[in-house]
Amino acid sequence: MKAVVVVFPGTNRERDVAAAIVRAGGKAEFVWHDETALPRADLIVLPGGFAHGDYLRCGAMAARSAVIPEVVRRAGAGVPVLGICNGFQVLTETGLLPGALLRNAGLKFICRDVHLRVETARSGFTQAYAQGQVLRVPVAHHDGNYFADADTIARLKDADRVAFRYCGADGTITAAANPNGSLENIAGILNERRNVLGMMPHPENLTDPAQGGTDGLGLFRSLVETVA
Amino acid sequence: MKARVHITLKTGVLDPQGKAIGKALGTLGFEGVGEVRQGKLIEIELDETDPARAEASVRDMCEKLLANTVIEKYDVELVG
Amino acid sequence: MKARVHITLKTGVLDPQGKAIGKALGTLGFEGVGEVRQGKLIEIELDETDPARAEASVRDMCEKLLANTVIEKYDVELVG
Amino acid sequence: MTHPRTHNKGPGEEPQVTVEMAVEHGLKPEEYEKILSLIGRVPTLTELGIFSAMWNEHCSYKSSKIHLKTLPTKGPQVICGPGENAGVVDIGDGLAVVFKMESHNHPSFIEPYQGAATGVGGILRDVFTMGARPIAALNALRFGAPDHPRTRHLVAGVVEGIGGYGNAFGVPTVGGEVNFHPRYNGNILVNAMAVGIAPADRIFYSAASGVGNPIVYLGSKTGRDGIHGASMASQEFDDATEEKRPTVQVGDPFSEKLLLEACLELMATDAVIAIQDMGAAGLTCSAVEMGAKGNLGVRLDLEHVPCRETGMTPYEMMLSESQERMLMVLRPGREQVAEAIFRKYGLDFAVVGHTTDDKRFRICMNGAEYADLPIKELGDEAPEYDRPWTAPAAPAPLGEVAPVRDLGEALLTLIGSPDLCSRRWVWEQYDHLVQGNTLVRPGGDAAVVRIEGTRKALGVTCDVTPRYVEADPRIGGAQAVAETFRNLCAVGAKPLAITDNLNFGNPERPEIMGQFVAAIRGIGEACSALDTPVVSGNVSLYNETQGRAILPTPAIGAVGLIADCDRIATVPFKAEGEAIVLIGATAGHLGQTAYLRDVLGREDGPPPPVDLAAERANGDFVRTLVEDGAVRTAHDLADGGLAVALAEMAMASGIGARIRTLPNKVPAHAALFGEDQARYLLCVPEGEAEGLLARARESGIPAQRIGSTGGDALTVEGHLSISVEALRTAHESWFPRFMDAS
Ligand SMILES: Nc1ncnc2c1ncn2[C@@H]1O[C@H](COP(=O)(O)OP(=O)(O)O)[C@@H](O)[C@H]1O
Ligand SMILES: [Mg+2]
Repeated sequence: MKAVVVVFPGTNRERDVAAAIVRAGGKAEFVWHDETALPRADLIVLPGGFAHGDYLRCGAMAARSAVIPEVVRRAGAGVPVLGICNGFQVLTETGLLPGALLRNAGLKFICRDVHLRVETARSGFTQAYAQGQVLRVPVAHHDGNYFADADTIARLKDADRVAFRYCGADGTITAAANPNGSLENIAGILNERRNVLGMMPHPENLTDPAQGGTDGLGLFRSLVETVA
Repeated sequence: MKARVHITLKTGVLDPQGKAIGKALGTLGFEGVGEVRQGKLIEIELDETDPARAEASVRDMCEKLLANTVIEKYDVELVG
Repeated sequence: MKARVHITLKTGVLDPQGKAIGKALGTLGFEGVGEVRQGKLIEIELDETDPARAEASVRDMCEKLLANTVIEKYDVELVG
Repeated sequence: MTHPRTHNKGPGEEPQVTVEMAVEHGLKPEEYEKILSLIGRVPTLTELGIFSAMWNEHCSYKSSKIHLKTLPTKGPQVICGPGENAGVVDIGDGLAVVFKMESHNHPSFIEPYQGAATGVGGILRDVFTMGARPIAALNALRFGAPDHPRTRHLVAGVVEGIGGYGNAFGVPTVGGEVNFHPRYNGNILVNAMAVGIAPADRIFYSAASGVGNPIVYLGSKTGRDGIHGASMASQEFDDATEEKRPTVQVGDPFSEKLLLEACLELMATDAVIAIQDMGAAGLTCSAVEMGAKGNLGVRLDLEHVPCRETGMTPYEMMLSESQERMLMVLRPGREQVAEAIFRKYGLDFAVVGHTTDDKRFRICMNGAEYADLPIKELGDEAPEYDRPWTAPAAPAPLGEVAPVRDLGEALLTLIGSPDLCSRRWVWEQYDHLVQGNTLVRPGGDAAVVRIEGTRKALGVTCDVTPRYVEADPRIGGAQAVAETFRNLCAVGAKPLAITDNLNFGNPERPEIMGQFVAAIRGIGEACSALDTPVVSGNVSLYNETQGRAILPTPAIGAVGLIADCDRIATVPFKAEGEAIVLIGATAGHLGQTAYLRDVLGREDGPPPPVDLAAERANGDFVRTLVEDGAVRTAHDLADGGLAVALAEMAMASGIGARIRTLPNKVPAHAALFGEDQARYLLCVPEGEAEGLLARARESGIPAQRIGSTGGDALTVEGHLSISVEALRTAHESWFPRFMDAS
């Protein structure tokens, strides 16, 4: 599987995600945000970081980059697009995913491990997991508070498009397990076609026993298997 | 010519910052404080001297970049 | 009564956000854009009905919490 | 200070310099006399500004130089010691680790968010200026008493500022310290450390070479930020400071991240001859240093300097402390290569001068000359003082200490106290995982970060116990180094070298100077004994408010090497039923302990003695066990002694412990809370305990089996039993509760 990782000025987790892709058996190539064409890719990744300093609104300026129209076109053609953290924010700003990510309810940046419940295994990103499986992966963000209007939330749920929810270690969805105030503990969502995933947590940072866990690896394995 | 853009969250969109400010004001002993909302103020110097054209251009900036109309609304004011 | 507070960086203080916004507007093809500064807009609902007292109270809020007077200045406007 | 704002009409428009103006610039009348005789005339205003920047304490180290010279700085591992932007140490595989710690105390007190943020920015720049990619950041923070009205605001702002900068820049902030003490009420300490990795044969230095080579300005534009911040850092605070306040510098981590990428990309070409970041007194210090180190002159033409504000004078440009800026000397003809890279990242790039052969420092603007000074003398002839000092009095012996009735209560008090409670509230605001190489996260002894592309990892830590230094500066200085050594050994890292950040009061007072001299002596002795030379550092003096000095705080940052990242020890108990072994001798020293202060309300007695030979032997022993794979659980004993260390291991794992034997001939409270140095706790599976003790005996290392892991409580038979849950609640509550209260 060959992934293209888009790098914006201020992106800072591009190497982390590339390493995770390699661990899962894929290859990764970086592309600078001002390219208007993309090489052939089985996966496009919008990685974590602070594109354009997160100034104005997280992801806002990155979503207006030269490379984005091509990302949107490829997504429309069915290429999987993964947005992690800042990448998720960019995806909502481009309109590829609905809703917005607001300032964390506690107002502080949060870096810690959280538990995620896999809400659907029905996607190229999550098929290596079982529905209901509980993962431990870190979050590291200031603006991860998922918001969308009631209709949108209903649509997401009806179409099984919520990919991950924040949960307790036993998989229960509680307010205490919600690190940032996201509506319905939503941590990640899919587009209608299920080939675009945006998620706040960082599966790429727990893909190696030395990092203290490998729960995040399944996501990248899923992608490698989908393509193979 | 200078434009002042106010960007605020639409009603119904949760405003964690405004909420926190409201709470902090209460703790500081300010009484009779109702809802607090936090928005952005963006001031832009423009070469354009025609007010109508200036305003149109700034509105365009809002639509294209400054505001996320999924959650935000904006108003434009020309000053000086 | 409602108060609108504008909080802006003092002149001379670097505004990285404004700088980045200005650059992004340029990239999007907007021409004739000079300096861009970003500030905060805070809207506060108040029970107080006396304008003078309302304004004094909001100024006090600015000094104590809303503005970081080391680098920011503020102005208060009463609306409605 | 009032800043004379002239318009750019030429040097003739600058006001005539007088001795009073020199004094306003922080120079002493006799220092001004020295300037007059050095240049044989009255300096121009721009020249006065340049002298004041070069000759203030912050840049010239005039009070500390002669003492710093006594520190050990050499070793086979050292590639570059103090004197450059950061120290460089060989770690094999063709790689070097580059690190330094620096203070941003005064700016952080004035504007905590921006002060701390720009402090982080400054130290990161020091590291990547040498050609290294930063892979870890740490911070040592000291605040006033928790109940002081400004403390909460300062803690909130400083922590947010450190996170705000480091998180966006993309460096994991993996460690540090936080202490509270009333002596920091009016003068907090914010010491930031950065660690980077570079190819050992591609280190970049600041000495210019070659005549007529272009000097280029890179990064962000120049504004009137922090004009005379460097001078401010060398003055005591008083009530008038508020008015004298210069424009606060605002950090832009986004520009810094771009500057990092652009610099590393350019350094991979052959274009760079020399590089220097613009820190305190930006353009002045960087340009003078590049020229003076290279035995060359420098001419700057300021009309080319990218400015953010209009009408900036040469005086202002030379003293501006705008952030995220660099100066480079390029190989002639490589300007286009460099400019293309910087433009790609949207950064400013301008040729602002060139090197000359006359060893003069010439500042021109639009053809008019504003300064013409001898460049070597600006640095070399800076005043150097051997300030009078008095030897610190020996601390009075500790009198009788009656034990408290409830040792369990005492333990709960300690682990829930401001200085020993969990710092989770702090480090959860720092992205400590970005880059994906954090193997041991904050909350343990040293943090561990993997070195990409190798099996190796680095242990990093920073430590000092100011109350020990206050009681006995020499022992306290040595103890700080010893504690970093211990934290590194506890994770299995071989200590390589240290950086120091010496925060003291007013050096013009002999008793403060005495503390400084003694602490340096202690640091030097420990560095020699433990083979950890000083490779970089920073001195921050005049940390006083209204004539009262801070606690002497020589913060030590240390880096150690782990050869195999699978062989690391960590704090949490790994399993039930493991044997717990105490390494090192316990005498039950109670003077200056956390127990004495936080439980008994006393701050007296001498600090624990530091036996450097024992530190060395015990540390080497523990590290060897970790390297051999014999031990995976280790924790050093520090504040709060044995009981606190046990509690930390239990809390980190959720597994309890039963302690059956305490070190004998020592009263129970002293055995549990005494802060004897050079001690560790290790755990091994039951069946391996005898072997471990035998190995210790053979090596002459004091070792004692004290109990076993297991259960859900920490029990010391006959003395205390507390559930791990209750320990955790006590440990985790203080910080969030303190910060949430208003
Ligand atoms: N300001 C800080 N930033 C990040 N981590 C911190 C900070 N302060 C303390 N820590 C972490 O909390 C843990 C406990 O700190 P400390 O009590 O000083 O440890 P030790 O006694 O082992 O030196 C360490 O892992 C340390 O790195
Ligand atoms: Mg320790």
